[in-house]
Amino acid sequence: MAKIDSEVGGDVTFFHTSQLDQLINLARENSLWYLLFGLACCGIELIQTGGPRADLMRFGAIPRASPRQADFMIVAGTLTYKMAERAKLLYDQMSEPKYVISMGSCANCGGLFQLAYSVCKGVDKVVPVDVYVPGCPPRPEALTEGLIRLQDKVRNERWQDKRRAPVQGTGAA
Amino acid sequence: MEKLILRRVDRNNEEMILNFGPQHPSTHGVINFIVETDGEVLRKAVPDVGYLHRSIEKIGEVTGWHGFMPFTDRIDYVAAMFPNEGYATAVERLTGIEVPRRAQYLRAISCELARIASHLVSLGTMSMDIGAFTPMLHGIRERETINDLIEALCGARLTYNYHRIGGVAFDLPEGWKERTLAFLDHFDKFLVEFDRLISFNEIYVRRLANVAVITGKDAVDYGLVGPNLRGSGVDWDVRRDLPYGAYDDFEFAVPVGQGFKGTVGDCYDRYYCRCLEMGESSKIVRQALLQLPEGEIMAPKVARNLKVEAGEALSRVESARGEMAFYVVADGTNKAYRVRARTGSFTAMGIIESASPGLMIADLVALIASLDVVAPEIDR
Amino acid sequence: MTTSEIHDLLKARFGEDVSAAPPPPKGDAWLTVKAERLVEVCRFLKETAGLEFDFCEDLTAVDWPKRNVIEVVVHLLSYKLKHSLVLKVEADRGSPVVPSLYPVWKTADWFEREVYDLFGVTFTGHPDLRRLLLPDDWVGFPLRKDYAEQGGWHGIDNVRENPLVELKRLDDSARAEAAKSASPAPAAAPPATPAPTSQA
Amino acid sequence: MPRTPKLPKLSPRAVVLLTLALGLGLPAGLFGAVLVLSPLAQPDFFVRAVLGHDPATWPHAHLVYGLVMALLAFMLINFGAIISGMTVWWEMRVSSRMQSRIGYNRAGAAGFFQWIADAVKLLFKEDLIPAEADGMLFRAAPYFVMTGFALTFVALPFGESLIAADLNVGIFYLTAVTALVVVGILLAGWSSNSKWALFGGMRSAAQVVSYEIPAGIALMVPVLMSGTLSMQGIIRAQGAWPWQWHAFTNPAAAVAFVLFFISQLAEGNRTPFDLPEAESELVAGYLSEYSGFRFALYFLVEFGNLWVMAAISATLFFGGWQVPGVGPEVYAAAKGAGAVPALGWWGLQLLSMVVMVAKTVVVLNVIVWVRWTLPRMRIDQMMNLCWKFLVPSAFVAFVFTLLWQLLVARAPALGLVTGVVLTGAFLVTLILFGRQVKANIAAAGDHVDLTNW
Repeated sequence: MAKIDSEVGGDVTFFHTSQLDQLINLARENSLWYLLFGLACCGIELIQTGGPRADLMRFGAIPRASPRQADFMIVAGTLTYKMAERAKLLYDQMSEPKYVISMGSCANCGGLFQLAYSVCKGVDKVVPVDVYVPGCPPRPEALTEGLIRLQDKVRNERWQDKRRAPVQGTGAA
Repeated sequence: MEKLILRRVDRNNEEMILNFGPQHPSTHGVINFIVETDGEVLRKAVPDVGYLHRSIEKIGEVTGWHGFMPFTDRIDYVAAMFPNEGYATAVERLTGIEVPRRAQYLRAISCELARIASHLVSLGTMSMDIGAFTPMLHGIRERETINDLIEALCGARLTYNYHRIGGVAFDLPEGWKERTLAFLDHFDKFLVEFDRLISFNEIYVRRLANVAVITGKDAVDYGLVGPNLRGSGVDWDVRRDLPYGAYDDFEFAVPVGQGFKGTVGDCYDRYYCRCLEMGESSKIVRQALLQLPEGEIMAPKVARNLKVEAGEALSRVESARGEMAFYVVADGTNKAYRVRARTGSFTAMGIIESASPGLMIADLVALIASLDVVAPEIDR
Repeated sequence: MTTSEIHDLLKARFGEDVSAAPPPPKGDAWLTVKAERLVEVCRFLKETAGLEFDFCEDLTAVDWPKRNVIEVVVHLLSYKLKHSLVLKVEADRGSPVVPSLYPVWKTADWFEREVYDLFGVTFTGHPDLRRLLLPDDWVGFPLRKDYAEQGGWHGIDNVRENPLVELKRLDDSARAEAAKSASPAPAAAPPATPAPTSQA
Repeated sequence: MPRTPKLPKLSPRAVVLLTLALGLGLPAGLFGAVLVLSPLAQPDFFVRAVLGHDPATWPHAHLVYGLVMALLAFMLINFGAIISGMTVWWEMRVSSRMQSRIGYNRAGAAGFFQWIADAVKLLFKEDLIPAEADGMLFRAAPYFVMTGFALTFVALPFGESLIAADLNVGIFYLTAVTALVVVGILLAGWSSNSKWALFGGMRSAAQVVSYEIPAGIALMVPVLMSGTLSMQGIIRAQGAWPWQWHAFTNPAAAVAFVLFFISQLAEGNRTPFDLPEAESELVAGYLSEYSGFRFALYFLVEFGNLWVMAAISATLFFGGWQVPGVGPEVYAAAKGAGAVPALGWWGLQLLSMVVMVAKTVVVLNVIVWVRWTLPRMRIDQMMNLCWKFLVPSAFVAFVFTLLWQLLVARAPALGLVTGVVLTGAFLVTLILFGRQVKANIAAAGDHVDLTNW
């Protein structure tokens, strides 16, 4: 299906689907809510990014405290092993479609704390990451750029592909 | 896990166990509280920390003496100047390096700006935890200007790495003095506005006054430091009582909790001490800028590959979260044998378990916020 | 009051259980206390008029594998008299046991838990000695000098591939590809036109 | 290689125009449709008089009737949803300005389409039901809330004749149906099987049930003054000018308004009473486990209720849609003799709607200001406020109004005198308030700048 869609593209049915997808994606990319997940230093820059000067809310990104309502998670800061399991849990609790922005060197690869015995070397060891924002810590502008990249990604994908496969036998609708 | 942590708690079936954190809007970073409640009233809140334990003390043993400086930033990321200064001071004590007067002044200026920035975040998040969102963003707005100033000074917004063993990294840039003085004029007005906006708000006062009272005796016994200690009525400030750096040159008052709206040592006292402290810091910066002596900013002959004779030293600086002590042990090599940071938040967390019984859930949030804990200071 | 004055006071009371090293030229001087008398000495320091160390500033440890000891270091400060003191207690590295200072200063609670966590020093008389910073099932005491890393935790490995290695591999293969396509190109120059069809 | 769909890039002016057109057109269009359809639902008036038929002779009259009613209800719900969406946008913009931020500005002019984007996105989110939750109740809870909200629009007056159904027990009906919301919240809290949600649900139940009492008693003050429970009746009992409004003709009614306003804040879970979803205490309270469109329903109700609250306040205390100088006889004259009213009448209706909306927006703004200024109360303080302060005061206001009505019946001029005095006092307070604001801004070294909206 996807193959036909990407190669032919002229089929009427798919044409309509993609028009609808465009509209859905237009809504989705403009309403990406993020999970409040400040781990360390980057968490302060995350607050600053939500603050008056950078103001993530311009893009429709508002912070949510509960993972259920969040569209993406900004992993802002050093992820220790102790926290890594919790991060995984939080990611699992989010509802599809969901994304992850890894903010800062520590979340990208362990960063400054490569030498540490208790730090997870990158959040992508635990959850899949969509956008990496480099910096230690990244400036608010960099995080905003990360959000814009995420919007690009959302714009260019089909909503159906992002749905969670239904779990068999649990009765979940 | 819960069983282990609640070993000290007598349980019957009336209580509910809540996992308060580590991802919770009001735990200020990643701290977990295992909370036992009876309805809205707490039986006990047991902190479970270590979610941000980044092995900084171990890393200090493998990096060189100079190389550890960037890591000190991450010990207290909200006010990174203080661990910079604390570590530098400890090594200077151990090696006998004399810091030039101008560098000491610059340290004082940068530290006091960082203190203001830190308190802005602290008070802002506190008001947010109490439910008022706007003061937080006003605080962030002012903090952005401080960030700009510090960025002009040292090139970083958050993790400054400005102080060096033997002095500071950069001298003042052109026009910085005037910019800072102009900001301070604005900031003093902002403080008045902030007080009007939130400090004297009736609901706010009632939420904080007489809540989670920590007596002076308890505060000393549990090793609280800084604004938390002063909020409990103990008149102690390292800057004044054991002066270091340039602080004996400045005139400033030390705000002490006196039961501004309730009992001495309640959440409001801790809150308001910080408010007053920002004003004092602004005074210090102004004095330091106006009296700033000319001269070098680095001590001469600080070797790049520093070797330190065997010995040990403890330095004390008054950080935004109270006395921060760095304990360094040298064994004659070019690496530290042991680096230890004693931080204010660590002991502040220790008191929560004994201060929490009988509070309500909303009060626990106020207590945590009023102690102004920062996760990496606890875990390092 | 300086360390040596305090030492004189303590010597009169506790005899040889408190000893002092010669003061170093730079840095702090310290007193060494025998583990069994530690609580007694500390209580004396806290409650005697003229000493009044009401503030236990810091309690930590240093590992000395060469001497086979773990030193527990206590920093004390008096708010009233503005003087400070460093106490050291030596514990055997094999099974370090030190009496807890919790009965004297409550702040010792967390400090001792931290030392237990990172150095494995057992504090007798501590009300709740368990790991503080690291997970409960962590193996080893990381701040000891001979600590070996576990290599990850709960299935999360601790190796981060160097991205430069992979980039170099890609780079090399691309270069090899370019070299391969560049060298036969002059030889197979005539059939230039059918190339697009073969690619399609 | 995914294709990158490109939507046409609009010029800023086109965006502004589109925003304006949709922003005004959506609610107006829906409301016009309701207006046209509502006579259809009253066959006696419309079918007999305009079409000249007798519905009783139709073969499936009740089916047609039911169909029209369903259409009407659907439109009303949509209208409510749109109003609530716009309220979200308005609140976020106002709060952003209060916090020196910019706020939504990407989707449409001034981010006006943000609420549409949010709604669409939430509709397409995964509908996650926790494995441990009580599935049926968890699914049902949002509908209770939604029902409680949507039903209020039946009796909300928007203009002289713009009301879906002018029930003779209008205000009683409103208090009754809004109580459904708490059932939904309680269900949500319980069925989520999350401790935070349970806390939120219990808090909400305690809060709403308590605050119903002062709100109910305070409601009785304007009811006593107008002698009717009908919403339109209450508005008609007031005049168009401020000194003819209930809030200003009777000192007790002014008090009752304050009590009612506070109680409504509490019932709508707004700061300083937002304990059920206190973000810094309970993560998201009873909403903690909800995602996708179920969460959207809660979101919609929460903000839509603001509008309802403000509209009820405007109706009961501030003269509703009354336009100065336009009395009932003007409406009657403009209507003309025909079955279908004349164009002038429609104009008057629009005017009355504008007045009503303007008053509602003013009250709404106050609610928004309160939310983004005040901190949250603690639960015991909130209960104390209700039972020790609001309930007794409401009783006093109620009894005072009883006596006052007796007095006014003897001396009708009394009402006018109090009206003028209270209006004057209100204006003076307003001016003083404005001056204080200006002085505060000046003290902070800033100046008033309204251009940067």
